[in-house]
Amino acid sequence: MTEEILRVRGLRKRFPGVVALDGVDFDLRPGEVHVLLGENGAGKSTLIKMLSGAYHPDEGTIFVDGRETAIRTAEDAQRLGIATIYQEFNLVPQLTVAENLMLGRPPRRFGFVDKKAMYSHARELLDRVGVDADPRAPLESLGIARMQMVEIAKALGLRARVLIMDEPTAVLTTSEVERLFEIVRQLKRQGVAIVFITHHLEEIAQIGDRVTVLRDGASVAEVPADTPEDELVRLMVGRSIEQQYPRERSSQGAPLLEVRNLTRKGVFEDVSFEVRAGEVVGLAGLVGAGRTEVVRAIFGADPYDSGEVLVDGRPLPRGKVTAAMEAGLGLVPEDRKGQGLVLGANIRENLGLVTMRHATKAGFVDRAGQAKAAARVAEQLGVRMSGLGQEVRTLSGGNQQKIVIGKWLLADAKVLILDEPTRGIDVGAKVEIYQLINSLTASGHAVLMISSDLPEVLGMSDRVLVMARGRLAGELGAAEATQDSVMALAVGELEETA
Amino acid sequence: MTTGTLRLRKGSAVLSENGSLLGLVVLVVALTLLSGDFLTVTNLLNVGVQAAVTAILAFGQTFVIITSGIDLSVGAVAALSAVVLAWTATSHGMPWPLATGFALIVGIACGLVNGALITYGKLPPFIATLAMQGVARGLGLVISQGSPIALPDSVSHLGDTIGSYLPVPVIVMIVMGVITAVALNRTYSGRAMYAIGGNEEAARLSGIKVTRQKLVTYALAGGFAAVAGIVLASRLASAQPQAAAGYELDAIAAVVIGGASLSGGKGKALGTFVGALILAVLRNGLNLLSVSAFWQQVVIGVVIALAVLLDTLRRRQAR
Amino acid sequence: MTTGTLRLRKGSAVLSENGSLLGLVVLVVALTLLSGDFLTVTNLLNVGVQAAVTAILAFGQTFVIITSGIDLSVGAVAALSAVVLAWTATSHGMPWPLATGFALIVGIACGLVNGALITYGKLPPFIATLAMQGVARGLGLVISQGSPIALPDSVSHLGDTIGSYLPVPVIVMIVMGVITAVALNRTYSGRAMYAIGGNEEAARLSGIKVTRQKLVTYALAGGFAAVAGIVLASRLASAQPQAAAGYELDAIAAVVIGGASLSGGKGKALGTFVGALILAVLRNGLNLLSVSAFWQQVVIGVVIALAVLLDTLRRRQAR
Amino acid sequence: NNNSGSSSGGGGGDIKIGLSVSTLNNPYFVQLRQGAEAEAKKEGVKITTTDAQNDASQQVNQVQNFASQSMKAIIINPVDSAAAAPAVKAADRSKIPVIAADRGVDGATVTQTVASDNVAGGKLAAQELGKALGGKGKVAVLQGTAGTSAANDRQKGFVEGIKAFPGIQVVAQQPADFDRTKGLDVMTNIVQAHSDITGVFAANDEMALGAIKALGAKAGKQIKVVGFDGTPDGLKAIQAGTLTADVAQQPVLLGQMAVQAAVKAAKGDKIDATVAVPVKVATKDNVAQFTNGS
Ligand SMILES: Nc1ncnc2c1ncn2[C@@H]1O[C@H](COP(=O)(O)OP(=O)(O)OP(=O)(O)O)[C@@H](O)[C@H]1O
Ligand SMILES: Nc1ncnc2c1ncn2[C@@H]1O[C@H](COP(=O)(O)OP(=O)(O)OP(=O)(O)O)[C@@H](O)[C@H]1O
Ligand SMILES: [Mg+2]
Ligand SMILES: [Mg+2]
Repeated sequence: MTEEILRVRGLRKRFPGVVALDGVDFDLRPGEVHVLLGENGAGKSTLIKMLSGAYHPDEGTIFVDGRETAIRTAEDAQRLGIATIYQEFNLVPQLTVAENLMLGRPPRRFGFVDKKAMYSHARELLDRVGVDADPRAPLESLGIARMQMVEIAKALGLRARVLIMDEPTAVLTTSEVERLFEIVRQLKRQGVAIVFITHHLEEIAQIGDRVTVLRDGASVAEVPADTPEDELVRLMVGRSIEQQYPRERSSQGAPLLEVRNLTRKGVFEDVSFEVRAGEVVGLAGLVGAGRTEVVRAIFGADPYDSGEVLVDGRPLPRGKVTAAMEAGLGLVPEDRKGQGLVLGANIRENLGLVTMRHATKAGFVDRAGQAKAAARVAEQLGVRMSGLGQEVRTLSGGNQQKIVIGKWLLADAKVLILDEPTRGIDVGAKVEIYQLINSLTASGHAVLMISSDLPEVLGMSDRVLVMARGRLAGELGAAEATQDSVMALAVGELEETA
Repeated sequence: MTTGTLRLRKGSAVLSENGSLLGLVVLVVALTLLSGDFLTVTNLLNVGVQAAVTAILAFGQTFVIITSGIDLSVGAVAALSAVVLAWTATSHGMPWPLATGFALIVGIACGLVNGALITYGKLPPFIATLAMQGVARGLGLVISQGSPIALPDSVSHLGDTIGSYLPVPVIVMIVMGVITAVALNRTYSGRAMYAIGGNEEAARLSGIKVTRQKLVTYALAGGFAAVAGIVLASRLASAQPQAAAGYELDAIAAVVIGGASLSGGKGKALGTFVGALILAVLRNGLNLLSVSAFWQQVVIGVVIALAVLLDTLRRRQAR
Repeated sequence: MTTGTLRLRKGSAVLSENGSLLGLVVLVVALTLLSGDFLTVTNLLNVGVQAAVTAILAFGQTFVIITSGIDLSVGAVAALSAVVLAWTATSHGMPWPLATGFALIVGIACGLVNGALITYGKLPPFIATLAMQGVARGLGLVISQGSPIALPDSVSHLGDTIGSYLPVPVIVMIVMGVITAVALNRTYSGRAMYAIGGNEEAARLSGIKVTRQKLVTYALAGGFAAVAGIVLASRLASAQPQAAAGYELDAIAAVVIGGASLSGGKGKALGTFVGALILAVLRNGLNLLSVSAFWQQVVIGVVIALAVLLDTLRRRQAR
Repeated sequence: NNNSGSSSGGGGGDIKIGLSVSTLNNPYFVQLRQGAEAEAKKEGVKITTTDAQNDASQQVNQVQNFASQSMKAIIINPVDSAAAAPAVKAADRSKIPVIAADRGVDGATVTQTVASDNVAGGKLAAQELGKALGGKGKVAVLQGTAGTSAANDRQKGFVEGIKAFPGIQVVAQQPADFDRTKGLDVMTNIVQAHSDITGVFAANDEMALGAIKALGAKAGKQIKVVGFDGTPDGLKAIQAGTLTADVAQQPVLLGQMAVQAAVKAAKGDKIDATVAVPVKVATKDNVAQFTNGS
């Protein structure tokens, strides 16, 4: 057995109101992929943040190369050869892609930043992860998935001995995930030790060697990666889950949402489809296919050039979110931090944001009602929190995502558009959300769901629309939709035009 | 748990939630020890009166800062409103309630222009309100021809003291403070302001009409500025075109000392009130202690820094 | 593509990247049409000299604003540095290079104190630098006893014109501008400032020493303020304790007009330069056109708003 | 604290006087304060000076605070004559005598006004400039901060006074906010547009000194500059010949006289309602007597 590169013993971390880590043991060998598994809020991100110098443990010891080591700052971690891909991106939106890739360590010549070297090095890194982004483009012009790839490339650039990846695949589609795994295998061969966090259980067997399961801040088991999924789920949640995609079809009614020839030049073109009452429509496609852009335009968040959106047969004005909401649309955006949450506000406020207007009497907000409604939803989604007054900023990633979904559940939208709704959500909570989708459609509402998690799209949709390069490439009924048929449509057009 | 400790807990919660209340308490204790003239009823009333104008401006500014904006025009708008009041009431013989209403409308209109420049014109708040500062100040000078206009007695009673212990400016300040607290905590617009300041995009995608709410925000700041201007003028029994110059900085300082952040999403009426009181107590105290004029600025600077420092230190310890 | 269109493209890229350059161009054209005296070599040199102090302060402020801070103390620090220079050079007979160095050190020290209050003391930049404003202004008054101190001739040559077309303040301004541009674009610290302003947490987790870089930032602002103070004093051949009062607002305005955002991560030396020129050209033009005192402030406000509005409109059309 | 208004004659005892200066942003008022503090020392009374920073309401606050401190007399150097009235009334209510220094108070009675008249000074400046120019030419005016009473009064006096010289034309009037730097910049700009001016009136010495800097070698020769205040730097410029005349207000004397009046009032002595401090014109011929004085 090879010498352990990293050993963690009895790590504890307390935050006001919660014990995030309660005595965790963990170790890591060169050339292995060690998967960290646990429910939302189990303490995975907290653990890795103590390895990367972002947090300091209250108790416990970290050994690097067998020696007890204090990792106080991000610099310390870098010096020890530990690189981290954080769950919440640590990128600077205003800077160029290249600068983000070399944040804090730009190439220098004669003491000055060497931009030429920076761009060429950035090009190399981007090519390595297979992202066709201009190194000189501002980062904020990229979508969430390409930002994730930039974050990955940034960490690769550090040539670390230990690479920590916190849910890198949450927003990636199958092909990018494949690419990432390719890179991971390559790194393994070079002896790099990798910590990998994911909520996609099928990925564990594909890429992992060992699995450490965290529950309520404590490490409860260490098992090999080929442990059956059911067993992993039981270790993690404490019970087994019968059915991962419990879709119950309901009878379909009249079209609630109709989209006709929607076009925004250079982004998407001539998109037409409809969503009927009682129906779940999945919207699949590769990253950059234009799915998010289409639903944002439908919801009025962005303008479009031509075409029409009808809800319940009545056309919507362009670019007016409030009109779309009045008509009965709701949108759970893909970027929870940027578009979904007021991070500095508490859970109650965030959950009440959408419904607050209707619950206002004579200009006054019904605070008691808001608290009651918020408590109900938080309970329903199993949000792990110290109370409704907890600042959303301090919630774990998956729990933040539940808040974004929760505020729209309260709104009772006729057509709920979900953009990557289960990003970062654990298996148990996912099932809860699917149940909620079922009850929505059962009561005659409709759901339009974008997801890069293909099994989820296939498992939950009654109909799958596939987008490629800004166009609808095709439509598949639940019966015909398979991993292969969807991918064929998503990639097909790409190859035609290429 | 006894009611005693409960009260104590509540007390320390109030302390911890309201910016530099601790700083204010320390300041008051220190001044009481240093000067026998400080802790007298008349002097405390004086402090109240002296805080009033800044506090009212700062209440208005609180709305703006919560939405992550800034309003540099409030001092100038206050002066303009006061000049308009005096001018309409004297030169044009308007009855004073009408003239007061007119002055308020002028303040609100200035605020709406700020809001429109920021929302429709997409100007940064700093620039839009800096421009308004110039325009309002200039218009005040033009209207008054640069000279102070005496206020009719009917209006200047606003600066008086009812009985011997109820100065009208203090009453107005408290009323405006309560309005601010209720508006921020309980009304739709108030909650929307926090959301906008916290994350404007998330607020927009949650169906909050950001443009409209920002217009409301700046209109409120303008309206509050007009009230402050009227109180100021009635204290002086004359409307001065150059009055309240630089008060915007005091107002912003009061809001920030009170725990708000210029990056938005945070801020409270009570905190702002504490901030305004710290500034007023400090100036009053320095006068009572006869600190030399040149050293006063140094001392004010040091004490403001210390007051806020105390707050951040306390917070760090509380962790 | 011919070189002509290429050049045109480049030109419009420069336009679009540098805040309100278009506003400046329009302003210059308008003034040239309105006043025959505007577009002369001497007048343009005058504008340059008159822009110098604000521009130098604004360059220093650019660093701070890029890190999403604000420095309200630069005007007071400029005055303090000038007073220290005059005082050491006259009352203490220090040779002028030493005295100048000493003045620079005072400016940098003020900046470092700002930085320390902000990083170690966790004070909001607004409060820390407001406190420093009071302290620096007060110390300047104390040292000078409130009266101007004449500068020795050796130093006041810094305000002269070499030959007939090379005013030293303009040279200093250009040198400081180039330093700013290079520092921001090419040095590690400069790039770190953008990162800190854009996302402080990300910067920290990428191994940037945020505390140290912020200290550098405020020290630079203080050093630039000292240079501005020296230039100002040498123009007048005397150091005034009350000089540069309110210049911090001009400096911040120049930076924001130049396209920076108070929420950080954005800003350029060239943009700031354009911002400072707009302010100077505007004031110069108003004097040339003999606009009445009362209307001047109105016009300045309106023109600033229009200049920036032009920029936002152009940007929107460019989409 | 029971000897209020009692002790009379002899030294000052424990008399406390409050002095609220309109601004210390200006050497003129710094000198006024120096005169007052020197006189207080001489008389053995305690004096407290505050700076209202040209803000009328801050001045009201300061006078109120003086009342809280049970001062025996208050000297107010009003930011604005009308706006000082409420402050004076407040002091009246506490039966504290008030001396107005440099500017009067409108709308309330003070025990004594010690003033040199800004309007008269403005007229005097016009006369001097008219004389120096031989009754003809083009002149520019550097105005004080718009809306302040000093700026208003001096401007008013100057405009009236210059009417006596029909050959003189005022071609530019621009504000330079009583500030030396602004005086320099604004004068530079005015000269661009009006290269033919032969005279300048600056509403204070600070601006005049800025203007002189702007005019360079022409100052005092082709272009006559008249200033206002008689600050030390202004008088030096007279000696150097760059400043042609300066309306000297003798701020030091003014401060001294205000304190003398305050002490008398505090002791309950009767004093005159107004005392005029002579305004004098300093020129190269008589400048020596001013510089010796202060
Ligand atoms: N700064 C903080 N302040 C307070 N509580 C915190 C803070 N950071 C994390 N927590 C809490 O610590 C617990 C563990 O959070 P952590 O982010 O480690 O969970 P996780 O396992 O990564 O979950 P997820 O799968 O949702 O990402 C949560 O209850 C969270 O609310
Ligand atoms: N975001 C909000 N802000 C303020 N009040 C809200 C908000 N959302 C809901 N409410 C208030 O809560 C009350 C209850 O809302 P809810 O959607 O839970 O309906 P309900 O089924 O009647 O609830 P409950 O069973 O708790 O009484 C509503 O009357 C409304 O006034
Ligand atoms: Mg996590
Ligand atoms: Mg997407």
